[in-house]
Amino acid sequence: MLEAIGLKSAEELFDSIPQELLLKRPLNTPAALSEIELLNRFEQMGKRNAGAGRPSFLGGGAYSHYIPTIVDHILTRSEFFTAYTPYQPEISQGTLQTIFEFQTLVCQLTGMEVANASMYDGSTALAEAVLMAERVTRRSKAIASSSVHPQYLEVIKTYVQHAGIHLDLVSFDSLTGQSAAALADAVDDETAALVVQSPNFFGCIEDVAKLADAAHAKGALLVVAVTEAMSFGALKTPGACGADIVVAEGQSFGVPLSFGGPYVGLFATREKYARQIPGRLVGEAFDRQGRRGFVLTLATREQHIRREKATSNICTNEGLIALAATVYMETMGRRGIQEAAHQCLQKAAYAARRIASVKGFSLPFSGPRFNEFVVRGPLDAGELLSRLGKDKGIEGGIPLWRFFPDWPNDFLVCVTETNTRAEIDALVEGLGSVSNQ
Amino acid sequence: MLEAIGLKSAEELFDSIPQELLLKRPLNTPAALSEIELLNRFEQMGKRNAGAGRPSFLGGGAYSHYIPTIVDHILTRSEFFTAYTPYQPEISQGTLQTIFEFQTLVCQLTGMEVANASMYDGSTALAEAVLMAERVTRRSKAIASSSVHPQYLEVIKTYVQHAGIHLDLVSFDSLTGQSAAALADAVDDETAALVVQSPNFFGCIEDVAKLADAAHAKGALLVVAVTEAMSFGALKTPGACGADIVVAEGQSFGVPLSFGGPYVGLFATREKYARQIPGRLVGEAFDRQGRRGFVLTLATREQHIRREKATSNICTNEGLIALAATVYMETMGRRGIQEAAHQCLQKAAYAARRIASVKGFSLPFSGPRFNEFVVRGPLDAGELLSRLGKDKGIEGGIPLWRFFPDWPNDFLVCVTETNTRAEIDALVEGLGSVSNQ
Amino acid sequence: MTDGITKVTSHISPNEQLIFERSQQGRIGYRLPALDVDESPIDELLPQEFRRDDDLEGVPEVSEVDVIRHFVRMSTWNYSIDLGMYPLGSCTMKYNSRLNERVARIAGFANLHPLTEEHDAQGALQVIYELEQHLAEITGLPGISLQPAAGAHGEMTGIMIIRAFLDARDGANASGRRTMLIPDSAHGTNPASAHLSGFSVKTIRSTAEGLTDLDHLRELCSHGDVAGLMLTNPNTLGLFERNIKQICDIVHEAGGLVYMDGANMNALVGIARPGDMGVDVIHLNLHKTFSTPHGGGGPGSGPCCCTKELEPFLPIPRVVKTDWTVGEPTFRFEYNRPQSIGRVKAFFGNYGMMLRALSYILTHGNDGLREATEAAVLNARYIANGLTPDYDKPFSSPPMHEVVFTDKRQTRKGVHTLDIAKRLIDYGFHPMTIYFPLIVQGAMLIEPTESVGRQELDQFIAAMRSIANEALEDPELVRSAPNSTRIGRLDEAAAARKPVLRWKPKSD
Amino acid sequence: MTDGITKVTSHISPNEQLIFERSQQGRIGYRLPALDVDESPIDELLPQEFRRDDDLEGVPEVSEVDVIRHFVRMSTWNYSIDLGMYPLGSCTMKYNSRLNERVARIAGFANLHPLTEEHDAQGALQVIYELEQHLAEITGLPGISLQPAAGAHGEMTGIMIIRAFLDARDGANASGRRTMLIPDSAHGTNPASAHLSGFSVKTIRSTAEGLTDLDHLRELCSHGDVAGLMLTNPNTLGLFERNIKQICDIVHEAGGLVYMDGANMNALVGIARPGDMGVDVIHLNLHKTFSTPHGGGGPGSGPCCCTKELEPFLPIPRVVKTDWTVGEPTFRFEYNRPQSIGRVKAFFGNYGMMLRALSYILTHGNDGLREATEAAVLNARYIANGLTPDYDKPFSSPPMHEVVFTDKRQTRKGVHTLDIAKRLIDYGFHPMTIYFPLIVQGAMLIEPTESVGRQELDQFIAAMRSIANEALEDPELVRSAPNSTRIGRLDEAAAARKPVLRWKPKSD
Ligand SMILES: Cc1ncc(COP(=O)(O)O)c(C=O)c1O
Ligand SMILES: Cc1ncc(COP(=O)(O)O)c(C=O)c1O
Repeated sequence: MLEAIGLKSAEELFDSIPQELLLKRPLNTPAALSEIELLNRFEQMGKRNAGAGRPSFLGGGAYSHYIPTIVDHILTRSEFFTAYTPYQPEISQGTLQTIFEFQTLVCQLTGMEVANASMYDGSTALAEAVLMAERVTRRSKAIASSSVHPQYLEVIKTYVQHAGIHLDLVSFDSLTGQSAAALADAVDDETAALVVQSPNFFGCIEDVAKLADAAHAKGALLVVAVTEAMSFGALKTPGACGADIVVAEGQSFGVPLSFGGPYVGLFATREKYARQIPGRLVGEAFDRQGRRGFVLTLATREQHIRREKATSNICTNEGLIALAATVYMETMGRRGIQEAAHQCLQKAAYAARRIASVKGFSLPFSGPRFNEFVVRGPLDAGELLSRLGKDKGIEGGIPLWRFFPDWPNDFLVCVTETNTRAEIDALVEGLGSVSNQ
Repeated sequence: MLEAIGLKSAEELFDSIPQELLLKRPLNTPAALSEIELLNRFEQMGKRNAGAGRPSFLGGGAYSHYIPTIVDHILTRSEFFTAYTPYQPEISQGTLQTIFEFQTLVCQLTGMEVANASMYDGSTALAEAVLMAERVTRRSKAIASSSVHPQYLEVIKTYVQHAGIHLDLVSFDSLTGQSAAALADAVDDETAALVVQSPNFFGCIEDVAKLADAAHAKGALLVVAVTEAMSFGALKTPGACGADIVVAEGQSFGVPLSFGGPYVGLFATREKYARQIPGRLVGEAFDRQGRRGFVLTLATREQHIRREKATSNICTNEGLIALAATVYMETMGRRGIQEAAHQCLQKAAYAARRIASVKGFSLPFSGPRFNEFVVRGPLDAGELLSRLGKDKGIEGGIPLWRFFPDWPNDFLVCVTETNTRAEIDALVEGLGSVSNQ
Repeated sequence: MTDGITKVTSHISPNEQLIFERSQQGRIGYRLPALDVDESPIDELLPQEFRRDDDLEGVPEVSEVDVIRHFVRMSTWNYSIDLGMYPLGSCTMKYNSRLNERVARIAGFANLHPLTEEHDAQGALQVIYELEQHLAEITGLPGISLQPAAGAHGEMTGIMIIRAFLDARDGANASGRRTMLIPDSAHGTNPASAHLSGFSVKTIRSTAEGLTDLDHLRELCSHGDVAGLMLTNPNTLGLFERNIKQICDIVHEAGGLVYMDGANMNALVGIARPGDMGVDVIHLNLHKTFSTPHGGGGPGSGPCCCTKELEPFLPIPRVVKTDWTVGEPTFRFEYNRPQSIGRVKAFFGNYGMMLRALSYILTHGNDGLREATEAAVLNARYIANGLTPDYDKPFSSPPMHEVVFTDKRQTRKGVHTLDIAKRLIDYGFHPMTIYFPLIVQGAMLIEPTESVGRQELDQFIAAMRSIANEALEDPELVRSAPNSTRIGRLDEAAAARKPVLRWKPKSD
Repeated sequence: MTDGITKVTSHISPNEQLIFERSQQGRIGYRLPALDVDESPIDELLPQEFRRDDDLEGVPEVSEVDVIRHFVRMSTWNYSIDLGMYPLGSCTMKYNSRLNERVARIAGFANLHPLTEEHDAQGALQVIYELEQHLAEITGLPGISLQPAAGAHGEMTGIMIIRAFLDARDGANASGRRTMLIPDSAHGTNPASAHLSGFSVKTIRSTAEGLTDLDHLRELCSHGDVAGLMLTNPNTLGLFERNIKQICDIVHEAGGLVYMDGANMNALVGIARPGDMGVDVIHLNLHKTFSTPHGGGGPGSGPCCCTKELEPFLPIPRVVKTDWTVGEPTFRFEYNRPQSIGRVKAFFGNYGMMLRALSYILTHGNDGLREATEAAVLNARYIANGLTPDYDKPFSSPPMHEVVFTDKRQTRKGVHTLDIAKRLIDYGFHPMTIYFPLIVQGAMLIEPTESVGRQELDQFIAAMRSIANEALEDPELVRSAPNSTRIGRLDEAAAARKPVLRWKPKSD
């Protein structure tokens, strides 16, 4: 082929690069591995992740739910995972119709009117929601409860730092574990967004309706974040509570934990704000013969057209993960999502009851919960949980000192439909025994 | 729906079954399991198969070769694995063209002129080859070397027992491990088929060309069986040696061990016998516009048309496994099959050399070999290998007493490209150490 | 094209050559580790005369991407269950659960060598044992072998068992019993299998009702030469042989045994059991009733199930339970069974299919198995109802899991079963089984299975009715079908006359 | 249709409704274990006012088979890399190895919770560490963060790093440096990301040759307000900015930093390194250059790579190697980095993409990485050559990995880039990127990547030439394309005017 285009060597292909910029040595990366060697290598590394093989009660923004087998079968269809963004609708209807269904399902679950085609994850979706509130209200203050996931708060901070938005944090109520009464009071005429998470980082359900009223009373938008999407199956929707923007982490819906990503951000709002939404939107369209199809629409919001004036810089989103979530939501369906949510609720309640009865352990927060709760133990939680892992082979929870250094003995426990009663009982017993060492 | 057809209950659907024949109780099989429970159950049972997780030197008709990752991806394409036999060519060209390629590849590898769309496995293919030889020659005797896989011989016996065919076994040469000189001499004017396996059950390569001459001299057909299809990459083809029918077990080509099945039987012969072949054949065909396609052809040989006069009773064959083998052969391709065969040969030679140097161990057979060989140890092979499994976690070989009770200390060792030098060295060392206990 | 075509639209479909036509010298698609042992000179290992000398010329040389695109493109030319209903009568094309596929790929099974010592393969033996238990319960026949690789293989096994039993019972006299009775409606594998087992075949007539002709059966049984009867039930017309008990009695009284072709068990699971009907031996098709995938023509699995009396004749080895250690049962293979017909296949059968079938049984549960049967029969009845206005239904009784129609009304306009089938393709459906059973002129045998909902059944009925209409108003349209596929009807006669069964390089 | 269409044929394609239109009350497709703990009255757990009260009305109720058929059918409407070349300029649509997919699904990674204690996640940290090492070597920039989830996210991260650096360096004076220079040919994410980081954008012109206008750059740099430059190299016209070193010098002398958009690194890997060119910070697209699948629009992964000087500003946490225990290195997360711009995403980025990219690097090896680059550039050159006779090539220099053409010659007959793109669909190809970069009127940006062989390149060239011919002889044929797809051009204007963004029940 070189010949066909009149070249003599591969080097000539790079004639337009100045000599002094060429790398004149081989890359100092390893020589090629065969399939066998490569798989061995990764399997060995995988074995160094002891946490992956254990019964686990870790939540805090990433959840172990059962993934129906068909999800991965559909994900690995060549036509889905090796396709690009559906820029050419005539040969991309598979992706487009899927996204349209995804948008609809997100609306149904959140109780909102419109949803986009996905964001990177829950945390960036939340940050973009704050930016959007600024665009909608033309105000420059955001108020958030400190019961929002600490990493989500960090991401908001990063995103708003140069956007002229001031972020105020209001401490949560340390008795209920919910946001404090002061949160509603903090909203003023400058406030663009009141940001709350429910169930919050501690697993407590917030009184979203009350907060919506407080926000609306001052002309602010209520932004609700949900990290545990399964809660949509049991809790009153943010939409029904009056939320203006709802963002969620969709990982609970058919997405493997995979050490934190790729996940998928859900983003929903009211119809009137549709043109302020960040990211892609798919809409219904018809061809000349009146056949229905779907297209990327309202593109004038986006960076490739509006450039620096776009509603966001996002381009590539989480298409394939949105597909996984769509397959999950449709397979589980109305009754499956309800049932899984119900089991989470019941199993977490059972676990909480039993843990609270172990000597030295208590539940510091009184707020209602879905499937996560904070436990206060008799010793340093990091130490306790590390013992539990080593001696009992259980990932018992997330020590909170990482986020709240003042609470060395507290940890967050999450229970889902995948945790059997036997696992819960082993956890309870294990907590008792390792705390007595 | 019941209503729509005028019924009141599901029971009425079965009105044509006499009351006394209805099962009036629930089946005494377990209640339904959820996906989670089911997977746990099978994974637990899978863990009771310790053999599956160990470095292994087991061959004897089923071989551990590397399976490129893409094989299973293609196998699990809905369009392939959930399709039926390609009875309607207009909507089955994917399957049909694949089979046509499979037939071609089998011809290329065996050195034969025509091949069918697959048989159940190597053993049944061999039995059908003997039946076909009877049809072609109209003679009723088959002569086989006892160096053919013992289970293959058993299957021939079963198949021919009511077909008026007499099967004679001629003992192999216990010095070379090859078939005895007497085998060629046993062929007479009554002989339909001379049956030989190469490499044979002991891993020794037979002098196929000589046997072909002997068979042809008496008007008999030479039937060659191959259990280790990888040997086609290195050994002179049976076709080039003068074989009339070649059958092989195709498992080596991309098919998991899966405790013995499903595998795939390869069946090839000379063009002049095409109309005597058992099983399906795919041929080229054209539509009215001259477009090329493929169809099931020469169906008049088959049971659905010829009924008791068919060349075989086979209907369902091993389509999907033939697909796996096709993907394997095409992915590995010319150079990959050569390379894998070369590695088998070299690694087996290395292992044989090293094992022969361990005190108390010897190689009883002098014949040339591909990747399997018999080892004679200092104690009962069953005991020795069982210790090796338990103490060293190595599946060291197949004890031959199961098939040849007179040789308690002998076992069959197989080495493939998947066995690393470290594994071979561990085997050698392990044999030394467990035989000294 | 007709407005009635709702299931498909015309769209571009990728072309793809034969892989041999794509091959380019020097391309590779594999990656093996480098040889890590000292290499010996090849002459020392393998004398020249045993070595391949053609350098594998002709075997393709392609890249991994080439292979992926090759198969992905070709795959798109196939119809499949995952694309829609597949109403092939007698074939029971039901949904193949992804979960079962996953089970079959669990490393502890997929990587297990068949000659692993029993104590290191207990899980594998347990699966065989449990599946046998469940199949025994479902069929009412306690002796099971999972060794046969497909239905026809199971037939051969079962018929050889009958023969071995008769030989054992009658000694030298058994040679007078070499006739196998088979209805004219039977599947072709039945006579072929009987022949393989050394029987000659006599054909039993069916009645106008579509059932076994009892009088003819009695007559055939009166000569003392009958070894047995091979009967499909429900038969291949989709009708339950309601005289089955009597049929079995007649054959038994005549000294023969009854073999049942279990291909149609999807009409009976959880509802009625062959063992309770007097049947002696049966094969099942795990790739039909128990949903293991057909894979474009296989693999299958054809367990043979028989009475206690016939059990000693089953193929070797069998799995037996030995004792219980720490709560877990242990199992072993039993080889020493002197009356066995022998081995019908190397190793233990199509093991991967057993895993899938067991998974099917366990995920359905006993209730689910029965419900699947009910749904399968209901769907067939629904189609029977829907098509009766437009198509000739040769037997008036309500069908079980499949129903047969004919082209009688359409032939008047020169439209035949083949044309109707091909026209269904234009409508987006895979055709039904055609021209089988042979006793029904222009047969169309339709088996929807339980894996289809009412919406698609209605679409199918509408398509069939629309075709009936086209046959009246525009018969040529039907006769020239399919008109919307990437390839038209192929000239099969020419293909068989001068068969081209493999690719060859152009220069040859 | 033209005889020149060799890659596709017309065939039936399945229709499929929206899942909501398929939903049937009472159908289920899930199977969960029964609740195995004592159930508490719901009122005790959750006060009524917090409970969902709409019974999830509207959420679909379908069976597993319904779901499978739904998605399998819809999938067949998509073009994909596995079906053929996907010459989208700037998108680097290369083959996604199945092996990488398998690696990402290894249980030890797929089931690992991101908040697992470090000592129980050492393998996961090792992967991050090793991938960072390799990317540092490939780019020549030692400071790496894998946290950004896509290219645009990486841009935002990199630009915020520049800002943090300037703030640290210049203190209060930094507020005078809030201008980001961006060429007019840049991708839209560049200005959008600059804006997100609080910069105002000034546009640099390109020369007639298609390169950055140095004079304009100098002029823009003369006002003292320049924070930096965002440059793509090779630029979006597929041309290497051969003055890159000089460009960097100009910006550096003006007190600014140089950000390079690494979307086009597929032209450089193993050949030249941004770090050696004077670039300060760059993002990579693992979903382009390192072959992680695009998945119909994502996920991506946009690592940010920077100089030693900028390293303190990278997002937290970073992975650091601690010490070696028994031959195995150990790793930990470092959070205490006071100069960091903060966190740009929860957890650690799109981890699954890192696994795939590392697998890509290791299976290719250093030689293979370079060879891939060579092949990618060679293929683009081959296309450039092949199309020059028929299409206007606005820049004469030979392209790197992608090449831009225009519709200039075709517009005379009223045929535009969009028409040519749509007509390519009829020929079985996915169109190239169109109307980008914006500075080229009627741009057609073609990037074949290394994942295509000569046969298909020739087919593509032939198709394009045939279309050029059609544009002359039958322009309406091209303007009305595609003519062979299941759906024609959709009315996007109408869709945007009254957007329907979700399904609603008919009654609403
Ligand atoms: C009634 C009947 N009997 C026997 C068979 C043969 O089964 P198999 O194809 O599995 O050999 C079939 C399947 O086609 C059948 O439909
Ligand atoms: C030149 C260029 N820059 C930036 C991007 C943005 O990358 P991403 O889509 O991953 O956010 C793209 C991809 O579309 C691109 O082509």
